[in-house]
Amino acid sequence: MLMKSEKSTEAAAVTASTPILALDGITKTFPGVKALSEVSLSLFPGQVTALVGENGAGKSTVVKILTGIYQPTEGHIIVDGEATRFSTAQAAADAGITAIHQETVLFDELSVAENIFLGHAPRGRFGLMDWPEMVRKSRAILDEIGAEIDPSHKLRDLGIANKHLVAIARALSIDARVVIMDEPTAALSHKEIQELYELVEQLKTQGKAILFISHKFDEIFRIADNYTVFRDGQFVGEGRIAEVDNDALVKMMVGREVDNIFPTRTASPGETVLEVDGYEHPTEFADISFSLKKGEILGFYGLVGAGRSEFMQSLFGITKPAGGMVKIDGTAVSIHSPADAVGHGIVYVPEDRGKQGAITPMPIFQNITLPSLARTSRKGFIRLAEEFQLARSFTERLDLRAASLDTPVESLSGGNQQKVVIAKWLATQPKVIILDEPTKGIDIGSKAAVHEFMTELAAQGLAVIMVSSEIPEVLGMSDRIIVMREGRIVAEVDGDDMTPETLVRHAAGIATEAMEG
Amino acid sequence: MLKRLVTARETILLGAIVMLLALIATRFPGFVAPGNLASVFNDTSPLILLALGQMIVILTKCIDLSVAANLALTGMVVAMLNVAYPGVPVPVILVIAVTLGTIMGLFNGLLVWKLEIPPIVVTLGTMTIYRGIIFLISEGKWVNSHEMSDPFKAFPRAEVLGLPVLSWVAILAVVVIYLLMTRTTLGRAFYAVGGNPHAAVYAGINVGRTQFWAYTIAGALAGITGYLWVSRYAVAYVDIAGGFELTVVAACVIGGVSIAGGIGSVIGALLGAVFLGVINNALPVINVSPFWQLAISGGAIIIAVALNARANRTKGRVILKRAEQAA
Amino acid sequence: QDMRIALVVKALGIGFFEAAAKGAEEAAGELGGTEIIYTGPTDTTAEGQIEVINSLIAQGVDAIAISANDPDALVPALKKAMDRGITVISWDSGVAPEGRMMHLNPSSTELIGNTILKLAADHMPDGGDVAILSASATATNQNAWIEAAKAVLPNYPGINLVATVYGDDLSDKSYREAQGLMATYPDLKAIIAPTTVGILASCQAVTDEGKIGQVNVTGLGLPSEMAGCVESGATESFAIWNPIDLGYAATYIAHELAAGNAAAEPGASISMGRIGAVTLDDTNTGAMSDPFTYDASNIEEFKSIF
Amino acid sequence: MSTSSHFVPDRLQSPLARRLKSWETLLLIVAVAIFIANSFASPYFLNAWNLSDATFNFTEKAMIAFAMALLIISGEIDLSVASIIALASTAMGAAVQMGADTPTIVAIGLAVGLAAGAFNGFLVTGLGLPSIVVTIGTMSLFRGIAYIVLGDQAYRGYPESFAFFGQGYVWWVISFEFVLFAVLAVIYGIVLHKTNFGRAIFAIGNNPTGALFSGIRVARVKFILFLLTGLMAGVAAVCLTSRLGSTRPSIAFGWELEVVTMVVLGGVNILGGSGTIPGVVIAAFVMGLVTFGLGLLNVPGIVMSIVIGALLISVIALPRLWNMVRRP
Ligand SMILES: Nc1ncnc2c1ncn2[C@@H]1O[C@H](COP(=O)(O)OP(=O)(O)OP(=O)(O)O)[C@@H](O)[C@H]1O
Ligand SMILES: Nc1ncnc2c1ncn2[C@@H]1O[C@H](COP(=O)(O)OP(=O)(O)OP(=O)(O)O)[C@@H](O)[C@H]1O
Ligand SMILES: [Mg+2]
Ligand SMILES: [Mg+2]
Repeated sequence: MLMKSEKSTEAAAVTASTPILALDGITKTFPGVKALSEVSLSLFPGQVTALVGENGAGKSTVVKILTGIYQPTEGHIIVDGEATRFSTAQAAADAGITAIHQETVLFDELSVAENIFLGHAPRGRFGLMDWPEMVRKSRAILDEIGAEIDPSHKLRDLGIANKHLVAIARALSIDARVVIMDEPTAALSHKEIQELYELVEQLKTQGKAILFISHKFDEIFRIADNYTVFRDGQFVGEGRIAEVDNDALVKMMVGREVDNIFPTRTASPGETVLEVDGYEHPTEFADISFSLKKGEILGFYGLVGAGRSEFMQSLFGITKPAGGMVKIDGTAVSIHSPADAVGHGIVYVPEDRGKQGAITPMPIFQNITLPSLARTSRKGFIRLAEEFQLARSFTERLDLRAASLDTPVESLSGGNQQKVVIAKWLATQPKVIILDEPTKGIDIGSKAAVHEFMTELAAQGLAVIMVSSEIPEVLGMSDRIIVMREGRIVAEVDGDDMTPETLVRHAAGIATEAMEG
Repeated sequence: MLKRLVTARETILLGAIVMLLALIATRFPGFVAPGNLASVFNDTSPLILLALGQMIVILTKCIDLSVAANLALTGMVVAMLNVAYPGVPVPVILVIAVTLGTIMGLFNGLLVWKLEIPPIVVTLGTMTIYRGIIFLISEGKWVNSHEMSDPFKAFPRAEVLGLPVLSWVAILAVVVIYLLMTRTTLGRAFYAVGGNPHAAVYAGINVGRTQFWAYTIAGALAGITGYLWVSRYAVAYVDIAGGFELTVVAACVIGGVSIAGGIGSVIGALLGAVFLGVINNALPVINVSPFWQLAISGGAIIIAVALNARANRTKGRVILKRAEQAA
Repeated sequence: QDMRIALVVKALGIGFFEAAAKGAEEAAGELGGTEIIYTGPTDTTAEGQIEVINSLIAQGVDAIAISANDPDALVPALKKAMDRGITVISWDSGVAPEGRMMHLNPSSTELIGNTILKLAADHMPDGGDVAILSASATATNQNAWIEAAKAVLPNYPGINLVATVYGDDLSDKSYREAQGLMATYPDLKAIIAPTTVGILASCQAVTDEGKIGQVNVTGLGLPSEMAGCVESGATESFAIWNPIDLGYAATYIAHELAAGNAAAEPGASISMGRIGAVTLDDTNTGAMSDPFTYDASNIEEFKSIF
Repeated sequence: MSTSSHFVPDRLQSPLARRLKSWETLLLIVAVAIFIANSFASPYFLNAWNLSDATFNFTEKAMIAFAMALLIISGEIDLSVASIIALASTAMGAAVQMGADTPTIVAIGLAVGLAAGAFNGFLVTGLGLPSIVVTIGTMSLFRGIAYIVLGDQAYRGYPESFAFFGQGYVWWVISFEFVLFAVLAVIYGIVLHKTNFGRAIFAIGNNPTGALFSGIRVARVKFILFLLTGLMAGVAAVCLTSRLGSTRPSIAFGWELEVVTMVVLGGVNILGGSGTIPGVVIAAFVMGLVTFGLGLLNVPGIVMSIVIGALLISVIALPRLWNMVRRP
């Protein structure tokens, strides 16, 4: 770790101008966790500062402190040279700080205009809210970011990408000097990401200070001026982005060298385990047919919102398909619930770990044994010793880090939570494992572990389906790739066809047009 | 604009009420005479007042089972006050009733906000406590009509523009709460807190404090209803409005207020209360055995919930182009 | 003190029973060496009374005199009390014969039935529609009186009983039922409410509808509570027996039985102190006295007494 | 795979240590304190027959509370239980009028309980409606049906042998109801804490979506819990009807809130996800002891309910208040 003195010299090198906003020795403790330990950070007008760090490094915690959602345990926020603290989100907004948070934090039942202006709505006579004015202003902001959304619609009628645009509009509706973006591109499509970049440029020219958080390095190198690195809640270093390269940044983040190379594997697929034929749903997907062999990793690529998760969840028995057939080991099976799917050896590691993947308030061992309780019990009666034994065998295999097996899953970091979910499914000895965005929001170190593990599973003869929106990941891990667009399979590529260009073309629907044109 | 104010659900409910009235009219035309409708409305006014308060509380993902006990305690206190000091003028009584009700609501709200005790537990507890306090202060005795002063009893009955004051209070409350809910920051905060408490924090809304305000408003409404109730029925005793809390919740639910919070409207709660009021008033009139009353209102609640759930079912998103066009 | 008598009422806080408790204390004073435990549930439920009975059994009281919320449901609990050597009588609202040693009716059922109808008929020289507003549908005494009233209906030509409704002894429900009656039967001439809650609520409803003089409210009520109604003219007259006497008599009888001074058997005559003696019929039931009618002429005198 | 595996212990705290710090321990202390206070307050308290009589104050409600505890832990609630009692009791009474014998009567009571539970279960799991409002509706509906059938009448004339369930004694002062209560407590304790089914209930209560995604048949489990709750209301109906020897539509009025109070006082999280049967058992005793002790002093029932209400809030509030005072 860098010393304090080094930090200050580096900071001096960053810029001559004074920061609009700075964090000074901020510490934040949660019961049992020290999320931040005396970190500092400076933001300058007209510049983008990238905040990078592994999962759980404390990036979002900093955002929450800056926006008044959390109060620091120690330390101060310095605005215009004055030490202060924000006791509510309102106080932060009043100080000119606005944020696009990592989660979309909006209200489905309220109108778009209200979502944008809740908390700072324009007032009319008698201090009552002025609806027409609010709608008018909302429309202006939405137009500005190029979003075609009717401000009087209810938010719940919007798609996920439009919701993110509303979140962005909300952030812009506050006349801010500091704009914070916590992984803003995670849910956006390629086109929208480009528009976001333009917006950032525009904000820069308006002299606003921008804090940009992302796990995507290409993005960081493209738009950031400065960087700040956190590791395990501690400040590690900062500097100008132009003076650093990819490897150096990664090294600062994880504290060691990481070869960002996907594990090499020799695919030796066995016989066919899974066949899907003509799967369809009234509104979400249609004509899904493919097959999967033992020991194979099948990638599913598509833009966010292509309907991959919906199809996988339908295959897993969550939503009812309108038609289609599934065969396991050559025999047709009917799957009406996840319990049926598990019974037939199909398991699903969902995208949303906290809600769908784990029962987070329950202990680790109970989460792991939940789907395989039949094996650790006699006639329906639980046997604790066997339960612990089963849990232990898988947590050891996955190198889980936890205080004990009876601590609740919610106390674990994201990566370790993902390990619990995977362990839970491996314990059922499945034939097919579906991993939906298995490394989404997971830091580089844990990511490599997950990849390595997937490779091993395939080598052991498990059939793996991996849904991913990250091109390097799909390309690096898959034996074969299916591309989906608007609920349909548009291509299946393997071998030398597996290039970023083909994937993007198919996913965006350019391929066919190009051929026709 | 109009479309947003009157959702389909409320139109359906209004239609149901009109149909119900038409049906009753075929058997007993006198029921739909304006005079009688006014008296049905007057009779429903206490339910409307309480349903408005309950709606706000439910919107914030809470529930208030203590409203009826609050009403009864406030009613008893003002009745005993009237007996002890018959000279105290009605406006003072009103202020006292509202204050008392507010304090009780505030107490619920504090327990929910500051100690984070689940709302149903808090109000289950305070419900029995408030009722018990009535017994303690009254020693179980009733305050009867002849003990109350005439002005005390006259207030809810006094007619203004052909309608009793009781009805006017309900109408006033509907208007005020409507403005509160649609045109003030606090009103929108109720929706925000119930719709997505997590996001509310990010929008600078203090969830606990908003819930606290919801309870306080519900308490104030229960307080004023407490005075109106005892003066209208000219009696106060421990058990008045016993079990009424569930009728109030039922009115909200029939009116389309989602028990999960975040969804509901003033017009909905009003119509829900009126619907129950019409049923309660009509059954004896059209000679339906009083023994059927309970089962009928139970059936109405179940049907209303089922219909509301259907209306609220999220359409899900449409990925397929074909389906999008069809939709 | 050597004898403890429990006076169990339908629910605490009802004026009628408070008056009865006064009478019980009076009897205890007269008898000497007697302690009265005045108790009951807070709402008129059988389950509530059973819990009260259980705790009285546990305390080993000498006698229980109960006005029952349900004639049947209390039987097992009261049987248990008798098995443990406790004298059990019912008064006002009775218990099925196997659950008590005797029952003291405030008056004879037939007489009450006739009285409530007569009170209405007396002010309807031309006949017309009347309706009955009762307490809860499970109240035995109410039902018996209503039956008795119906039985003598033919003696009152021109009087037409159009409906019987239930206000559950809740004032708001009773009020609404009374309003419903007036709406349904525009020609209604009288509402008969043989319950103190119902008569008050009906009176209020008639007053609020502006139908004083048109609809006469009558039935059973307490002078202290009814004074206003008589004054306003909503009620011409009503009847009641003296609840103080009733509490007095019940206590006196319970004492006599528990002390072994008398036995509860058909034909027996048991002393009721200053009131006289009650003679039991073959269901071990006796009547205390005739109901007494109150109107504008005597209400002033009684309203401060009970 | 990784070679330097970290050692993760099974447990940090022994189960005994955890139990000592639990809600049940706190509640048990309260129960013992009330017991001691009662024996000082009234000379009639420490008497075998009196204590036996006192158990009737809570045994029937507690039977329902066991099933209700499971239901609440799973994140649902049933407010119609008291009305199910009325409905089941009415059906039993009707059967008596038709000359049914004791086994038939009991079977009918239980069957009606099951059917009512199934109806609730269908509305909640089949149609996906929120249980709190559904059961507010069926609460009126079920009792309403009892009123339609019975009106102002009562059913009586239950056979002699039927009296055993609510009035019979198994041995000395030990009543049949108390034995049934104890047996059910053990069964429910085992089901909740020692079986896969119980584990599924906790999982569902903590995170229904997560449970579904873990292969648990969430709707089926919830349906079974509604069935069980209905069945227990049927059992309570048999006991109560037998104890009263007659049926009125107003039977067991208002019991639903007492049952819920018992469950919550027993430390079950009203929002679902946690709770224990031993907690509910102790809560049943606490409520029974408070009502009986105060009853012996001839304190009116409503004052007892203030005590229960205050107890309910304070046992939850005190630890939190304590934390608030201690921390800053
Ligand atoms: N409310 C909370 N209670 C307890 N611990 C928390 C809480 N919020 C965050 N933490 C912990 O604080 C640490 C920092 O979390 P934070 O969300 O800031 O990480 P991050 O850098 O944003 O990670 P990611 O890249 O995954 O978004 C983590 O160990 C996390 O578990
Ligand atoms: N309109 C929407 N409203 C709310 N949530 C949405 C909406 N659209 C998508 N989501 C949720 O956002 C997350 C991301 O959805 P995503 O766009 O990945 O859908 P998908 O069909 O899984 O697409 P993909 O092909 O990328 O997997 C999912 O959990 C999804 O349920
Ligand atoms: Mg983060
Ligand atoms: Mg997805």
